Amino acid sequence: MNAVETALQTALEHLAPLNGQVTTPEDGRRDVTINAGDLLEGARLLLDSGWGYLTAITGLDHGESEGVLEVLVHFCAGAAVLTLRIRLARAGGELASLCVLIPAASVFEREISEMFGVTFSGSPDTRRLFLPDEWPEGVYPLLKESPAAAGEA
Amino acid sequence: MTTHPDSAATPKRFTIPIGPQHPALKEPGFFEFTVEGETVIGATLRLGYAHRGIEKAVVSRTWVQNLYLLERVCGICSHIHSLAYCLGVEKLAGVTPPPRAQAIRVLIAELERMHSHLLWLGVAAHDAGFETLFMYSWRDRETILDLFEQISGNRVNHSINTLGGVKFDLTAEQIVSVLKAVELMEERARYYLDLVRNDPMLGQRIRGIGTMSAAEAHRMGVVGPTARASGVGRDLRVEAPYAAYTAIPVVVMLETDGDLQARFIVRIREMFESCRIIRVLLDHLPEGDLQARMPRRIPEGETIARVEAPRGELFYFIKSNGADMPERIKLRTPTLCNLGSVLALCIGRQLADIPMLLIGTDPCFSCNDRAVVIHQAGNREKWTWEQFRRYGNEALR
Amino acid sequence: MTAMKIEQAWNNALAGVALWARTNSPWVLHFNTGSCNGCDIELLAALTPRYDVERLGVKLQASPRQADILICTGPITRQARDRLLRIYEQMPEPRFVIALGSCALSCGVFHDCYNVVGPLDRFIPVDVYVPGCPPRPEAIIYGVIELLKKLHPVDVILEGGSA
Amino acid sequence: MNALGTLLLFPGGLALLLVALLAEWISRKLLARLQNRVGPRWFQPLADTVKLLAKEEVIPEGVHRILFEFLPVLSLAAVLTAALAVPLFGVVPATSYAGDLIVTVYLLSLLTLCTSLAGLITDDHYAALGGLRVLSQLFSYEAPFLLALLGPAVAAESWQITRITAHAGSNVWMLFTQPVGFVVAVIGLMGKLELSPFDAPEAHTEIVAGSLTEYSGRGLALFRLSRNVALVVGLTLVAALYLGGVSDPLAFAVKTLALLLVITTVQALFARLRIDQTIGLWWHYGVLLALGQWFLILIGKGAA
Repeated sequence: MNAVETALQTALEHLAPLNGQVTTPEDGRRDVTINAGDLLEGARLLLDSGWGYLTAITGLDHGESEGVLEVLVHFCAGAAVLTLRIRLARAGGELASLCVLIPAASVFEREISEMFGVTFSGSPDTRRLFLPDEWPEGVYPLLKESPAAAGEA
Repeated sequence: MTTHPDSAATPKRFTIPIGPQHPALKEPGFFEFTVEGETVIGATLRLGYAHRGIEKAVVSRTWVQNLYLLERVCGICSHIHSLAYCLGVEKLAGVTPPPRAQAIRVLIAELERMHSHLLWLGVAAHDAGFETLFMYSWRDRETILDLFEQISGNRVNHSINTLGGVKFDLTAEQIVSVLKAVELMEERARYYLDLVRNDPMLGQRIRGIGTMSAAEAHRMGVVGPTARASGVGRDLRVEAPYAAYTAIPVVVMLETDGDLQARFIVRIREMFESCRIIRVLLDHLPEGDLQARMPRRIPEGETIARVEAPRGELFYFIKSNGADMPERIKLRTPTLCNLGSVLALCIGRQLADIPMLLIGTDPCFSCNDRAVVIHQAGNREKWTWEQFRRYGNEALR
Repeated sequence: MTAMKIEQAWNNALAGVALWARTNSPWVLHFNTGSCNGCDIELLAALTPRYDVERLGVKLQASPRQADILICTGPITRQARDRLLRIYEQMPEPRFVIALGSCALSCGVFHDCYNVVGPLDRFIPVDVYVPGCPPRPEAIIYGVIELLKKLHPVDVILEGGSA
Repeated sequence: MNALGTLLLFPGGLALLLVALLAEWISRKLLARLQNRVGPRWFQPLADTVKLLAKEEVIPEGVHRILFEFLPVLSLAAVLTAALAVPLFGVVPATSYAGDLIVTVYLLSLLTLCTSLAGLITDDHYAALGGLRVLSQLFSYEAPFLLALLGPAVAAESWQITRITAHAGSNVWMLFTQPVGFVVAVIGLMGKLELSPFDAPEAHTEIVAGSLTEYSGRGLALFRLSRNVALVVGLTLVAALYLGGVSDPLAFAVKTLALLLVITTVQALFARLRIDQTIGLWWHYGVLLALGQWFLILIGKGAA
């Protein structure tokens, strides 16, 4: 498995200037926790050096108690998975859009913005991707407190 | 087939609504382009017709109940979804399923890849108006569905997987019937490969359409056969082998010219590869039991499971907080990834290239023929698909 | 009196011919209201050589104007709901509806999802329910036959259940 | 045979309609068998037509009502009158006058015009696009198809179908003397009837149901009937001209059946051509072949 480790090492070297805090949730993966402003910079560092491709953006709601909404941007190169973790406030989170670097990211970003309420500044299209047209504004289904059943919304 | 309501807020819109349903496409949707003069400056996608809110429902179900829910994300590749979910949960629980279970999982995954490719071949031929190929490929696909029924009792949604292993065993005569079916599949795949390469009429419809170069494919993050048809060798069975793929080296099928015909050829050649894998698998099928014990409560933690679905890389992110229900499951299907990137490919291209590019990815884009082109200057023109195609042809000639 | 009787007999004959034609050429329109494609591919499999519903006269039509039977698969998602109603309105009388798969019957596995607004019979009257996830092509054909049997007036059915 | 009898019963109306339905069944059954399927029962087209006649006819508002209802009737009438001059069932045709070949071919084209007009008057954009495609296809195959049919006429030095069939019956089949003309005629017939390689105007996956999207009930039944009758009339015409005349019912049955089998097999073999490809195909190859054939005939005529 050392090929994966070397790949992850090179990725961490590229991201050194951001000096994000590095954790290893499981083998073959590294997480780098960076603050919101550095996302675009981190993505550019990775992509300019040709390290892998953006595979998904995950939204993670830690609940009202912690008041934290985490956005995970996953990059993959072969078996190695590098995730940029960004912690945002639950309401009105703001992130720079990756569409400048990777136009295909707009699909992932629209999903996160309509499900979690994170606004991606500079995204070419901020309209809904999955939710129906008549879905009420401001209701973000994947947040913990919004109801599961279809009745209310 | 309704028009997307053109609200005044964003005048720059050019909507091509596609049909309500297409088996290969996970979600029917709309495609919207923003046009500046001749070059396209923006291309976006609007899904939502088949959005059921699975990621929210997953949170209110136990780990075992989620198995049945996640098998029904997509009816065509239900096994691969449950496989990705099981791999993730087993990694969280630190349980490794017995080798025989892993082998059976890979066997069913390869059978499902063949059935999905045959299905796509039929539906693509149906779109190109070639009814006979649609009937032939779906007739051959029935042999694989018979195998699924023999092994698991159900033709589609054949829930073989359970947390920690598999539910059904492979008896001796089932192995014989699988090998017989593989013979037939290889012979039929040879016939289809020859047909796709040399048929003059079909060639008219698929040669040189929607060409994507390797650099574009890599930059866009296209996955699966669409990427392999452009020479980008991205196949998770080789890069990040899971289940029994660690023991069986998979040969990645690559084509270089990246047009629609190459995508046909890649998918059919992958059927040969699947047949080879199944034979190697069945030659030395490991003995042993089928399931490993699984705790009811999955220990706290988060994991990423990535598997090679018939259409490309399927990505699962599973987070558990120690309870008997998951805290968060995020799944990103390959079609979403392919659609997003191929659309992004249209940016900067000439307006006339779009029909070729969209039809190149072969979901049923030409289902509806209405397009409203709104130029930067704000004047609105209502083009039919035919004017648009003729415009495309003149520009190309 | 006899004119009335002749006219009555003539109407019966006409109705009989129309009924014969209706049972022998049921044209089908398929609409996916958010299904996972499992039922759709089983419905398409019913068209292909092994099951071939064309021997019963069933033809898959593309336009609601030309269809007699609307086969709906999948739980009704919010986005697909108004289109379902519009397509149902566009179909000329006499029209029938088959709910295919447990999603159309009771939203199946997706019963408590936020974007699913309920089974098919909450929006349009349903004639035949075909359970199964997905129902086999044989079950779909059996559903169509049940619908055709239902067309016949009651006395035919009471004769100890025709074959 | 009084005029009304021929017009309504034997070679004209009822018999022709029944044979048309039979022809549709034969082609659908053969197509299904070629695709490894069982295929419809023998009375399927009859059941379809009767069911459509018994269905409610929905007339979309904003459509010219009289025209909407009149077009199917006009198309069926045009095709039935075209059948008068053609030697159906091997019987002497009802009417025969100089130049009836041209009239027959143009009456068949009237059917295509009605179909495209039906598509254009409904405000549904798929129907409009279907109508556009029908017209563009009409202009592409019309010229070569007419030239191919006029080849035997020039050989027989007359525009009258009876005289051409008499000439064709007496000496060697036109099929062998003018093979190119035969090929263009058969393919032209497939273009006229919008059969598989040329069925872009009603491509299910592209434009719902082409120009007949808005039609239901009676209108649709009449359109389908007129298309079937056009199939029988077209087959008889090509058989009469190229396969050595149609002197008796047996010859009629054998020859038209043979042609129908050829057409259905070609239909099962090919994928659908895009509309711009069909036009390209006709104007590049169709016209050249037909003109080349004419040129050969003229030289042959000149030499003889």
